[in-house]
Amino acid sequence: MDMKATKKKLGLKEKYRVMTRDLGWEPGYHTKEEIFPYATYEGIKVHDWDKWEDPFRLTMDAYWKYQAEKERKFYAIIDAHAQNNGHLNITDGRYLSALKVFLQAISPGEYAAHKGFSRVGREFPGVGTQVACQMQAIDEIRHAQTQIHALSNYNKYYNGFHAFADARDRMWYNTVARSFFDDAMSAGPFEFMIAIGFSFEYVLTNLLFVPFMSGAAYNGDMATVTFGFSAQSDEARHMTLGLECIKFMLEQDPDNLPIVQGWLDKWFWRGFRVLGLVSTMMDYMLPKRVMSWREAWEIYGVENGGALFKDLARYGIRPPKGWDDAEKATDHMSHQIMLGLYQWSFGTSLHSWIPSDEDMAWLSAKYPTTFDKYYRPRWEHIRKLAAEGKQFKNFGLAKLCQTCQLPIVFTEPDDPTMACHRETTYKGEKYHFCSDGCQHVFENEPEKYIQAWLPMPALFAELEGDIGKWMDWVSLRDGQDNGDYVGSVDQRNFEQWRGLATSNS
Amino acid sequence: MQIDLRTVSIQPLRQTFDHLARRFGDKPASRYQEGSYDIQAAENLHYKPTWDPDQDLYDTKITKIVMKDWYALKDPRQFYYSTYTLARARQQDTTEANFVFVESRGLADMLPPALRDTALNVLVPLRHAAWGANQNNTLICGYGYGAVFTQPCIYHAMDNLGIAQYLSRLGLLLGDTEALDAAKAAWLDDPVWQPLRRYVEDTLVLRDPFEVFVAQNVALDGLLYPLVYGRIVDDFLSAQGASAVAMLTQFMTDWFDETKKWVDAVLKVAAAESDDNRAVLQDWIAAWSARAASALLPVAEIALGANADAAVGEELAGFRTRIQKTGITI
Amino acid sequence: MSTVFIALQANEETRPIIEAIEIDNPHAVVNRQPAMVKIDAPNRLVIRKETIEEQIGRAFDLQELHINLITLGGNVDEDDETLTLSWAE
Amino acid sequence: MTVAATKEYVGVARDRVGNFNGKQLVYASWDHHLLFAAPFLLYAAPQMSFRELVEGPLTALVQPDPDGAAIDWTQVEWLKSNQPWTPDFERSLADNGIGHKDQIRFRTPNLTTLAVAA
Repeated sequence: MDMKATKKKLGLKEKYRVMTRDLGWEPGYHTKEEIFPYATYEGIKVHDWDKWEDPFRLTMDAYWKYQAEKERKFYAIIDAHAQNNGHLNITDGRYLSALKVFLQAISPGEYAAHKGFSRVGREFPGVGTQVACQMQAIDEIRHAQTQIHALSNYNKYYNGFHAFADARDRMWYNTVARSFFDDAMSAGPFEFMIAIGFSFEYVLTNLLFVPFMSGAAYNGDMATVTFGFSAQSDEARHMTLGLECIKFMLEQDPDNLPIVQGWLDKWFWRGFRVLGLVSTMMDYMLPKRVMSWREAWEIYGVENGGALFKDLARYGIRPPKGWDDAEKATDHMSHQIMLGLYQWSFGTSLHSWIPSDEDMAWLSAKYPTTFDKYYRPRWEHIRKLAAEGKQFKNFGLAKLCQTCQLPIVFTEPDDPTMACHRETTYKGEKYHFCSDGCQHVFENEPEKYIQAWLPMPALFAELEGDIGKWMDWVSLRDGQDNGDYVGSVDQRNFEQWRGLATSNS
Repeated sequence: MQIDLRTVSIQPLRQTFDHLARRFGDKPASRYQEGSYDIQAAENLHYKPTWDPDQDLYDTKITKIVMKDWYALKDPRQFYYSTYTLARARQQDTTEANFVFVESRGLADMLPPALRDTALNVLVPLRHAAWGANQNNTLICGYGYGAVFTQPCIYHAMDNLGIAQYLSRLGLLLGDTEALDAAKAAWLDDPVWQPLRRYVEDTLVLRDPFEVFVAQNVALDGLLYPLVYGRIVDDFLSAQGASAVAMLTQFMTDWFDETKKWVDAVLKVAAAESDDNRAVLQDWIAAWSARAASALLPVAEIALGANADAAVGEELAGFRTRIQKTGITI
Repeated sequence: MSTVFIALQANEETRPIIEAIEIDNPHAVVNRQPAMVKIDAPNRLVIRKETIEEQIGRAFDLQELHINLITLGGNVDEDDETLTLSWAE
Repeated sequence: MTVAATKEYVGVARDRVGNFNGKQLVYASWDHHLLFAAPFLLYAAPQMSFRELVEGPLTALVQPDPDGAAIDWTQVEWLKSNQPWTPDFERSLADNGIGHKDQIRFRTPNLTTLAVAA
């Protein structure tokens, strides 16, 4: 028989099928339940794993080739950035605060996603799903590492970066992102996919990476632009995986719809709250701004998210429950969070500041219905206090939300003058929430959320409220890492070094 | 405004991150160190897993191996994502060139049919075993503790997938899709393959990540790779004129030489940690390698016939010598 | 009507790819932002290998798009010749 | 609702009163005074009198607000767990029924300096 004459030319889809999907087999010596023990307890019914559609059909040869090319480009820029004092190219030292949030809160999330996708890359019984998740697992460790490598050079010259590993586990604002990822990882494989693969990747990461990275470009930070866009190129695959996964669940069995809808409601709201930090980075921490949080929300939230939910309507999916509240919060959240960061800045490993007249004019133009009315009077009063030598520090610390763990800085959806007070009692204990969304999440699974490690109560339980001891414990160096940018070591160094670079003296 | 930043000489405030300075002193850290040490959450884990409420989200107690510091299990290759990916991309270039060479010169068609069949019969079913290895390494990465120990496992898992795909390409090149179908049928039903399939399925129900590491990366791979790719492909098939096959499996040979250094380093450090660890490792390796040897015997017989028994025996002796160097005697 | 989009890094490698996308999708709108080009289109956007090859004068594997891709929106369908983004109408 | 899990799933609440060294947490919030970004977190002994809480930490904390010095504590309207409520200043937190992690709110309808710009 002449093999050559009969050899078939396989198309991309068929080639991928034989090279990947066909590797698995029906086990004979153990049951599927023994090999995949976590696949059913969430109640998701899957009848045919072969119906899984692989959106991008990358085999390992192509993966290595294209990813290596991305890596070569990335590290060439990072090396040049370090060798040429690229950190002095940024528009202003204030910008560094955004990077500090990134390294402390977001990079550890990338690592958690890496672990989570490794787990689900083993727990799903279908080969197509497993491989897609494994590729995401290896991509996510890439993101954690490229971010650490890109920001490593900043750490050598500026404060606030040095203790990111300690801050990840102990710093109050970082528990927001930490608890989000812990929540997803403690869930079953299907919920994890909705949490990270769908809600976070598809609905929300564009808001994190795309406008913020354009902002980094505006602010002369090529290191961050490079890791951001380089990471986001993997996200395109990840988002598609998330969307594929949700369609797969919905197509497999009608009983899956209410479970999936419940997860969408939950994870949309959880993700929206985590992104509150990003809204502040965009509106306040970029010295030169590319677009406001509100504008980014219009494009990536309303337009893109809207299109997505319209598309999913054919399966019976409706937009997530918190959608309208999110829309209402969009004009307020960045201001509310920045006001908090400023008054608690003695306890942050990043600097904050009072917006300048120019900043306030921009904020007022971007938020015409809210900034001047609600937030300008507060900032102007804070500025007056500072001018009198009485920098506003709120030593009252803060009530935290049991679910999202943010300080409860948010107001009623329909009354921006009224703080949102929500509480419930479960098994004799009081719990507080920042919103209806977070209260619903708690009430659906109270046994889970009562376990939350809340950093502000812990300060009292473990250290009797001793702020000095607490600073040592989170590796925060008082007078260096924290406080107002104006008068900080970072400001002094940045301006002095930049002076050296631009003059001959 | 263009600033000539190269002309500025400024003193850094510090050389590295606090957690690396605590481990290695305040000196510039390598990218491997920055990207690996202490990057897994360690404290104040928020919720118990719903998939097993008796575990913590990151839990050192799910394995019998006990380490004071899991970050002691250093990868001697110091692979982080970038160095790993660049290394594999280079190997992929070579492999691609080898496949093109074999294909463009029609070397596959020049193989004596008996040898070609032997190559197909031995190698192509192994793509399913490689898939099992992928599953196992993904599990170790997912549930093992500490990035220094676990990140090489996701790289290893992707390598296992790559190997399964190279074996698939080899099957397509030498025997078209029918070869893949025949190999899958053999893997599922041919008595020759059942001991190995059973071995793989037995490892898929293990949940102690370190035992999975031993059963897969130490015991099975430690015998399979030298036996199949060394003895059968590079020696036996090549000697009879089928060196084209060896070109198509060069990746596997090189890969095993590289990765076993990592596997040995992990064993050595874990065994040196305590007598208890050494005893556990010893039991695991003894049990799993004995099973692996008997599972591989019928596979070796496909190519080596009556000589298979001696071949497997020699590989097992070689394996024992290798393991001995890590401080573990079997 | 919903918008699908693809965003690519703004560099020399993507310039001809973007031109090819414009040729194949006259209804698309090209937005140039810092370091990024975002292409929006109502409901559907098709990227063709052949058109890109005509622009760059060499063979092009559609998977090469991954190197400079930033993000996209829409359901993805990829085969050897085309990559299509679409929303259900 | 119960948590979907592979086996019985029971959480341990991290912030039980027993973990607070004999003291407790109390939250306090001044309605419509959002210069203070979130309700205050106070740490107090249950035996502390309500007056001590108000005249001590609470009075100190509200000073940065331009209305802070003008509060007449005898005139404010109080809420506990979002319900109207009247404290007894001389009695302890415990005797006032202020348990661990309870929140009190206070209203000063005449003080509106920073409330909303015209």
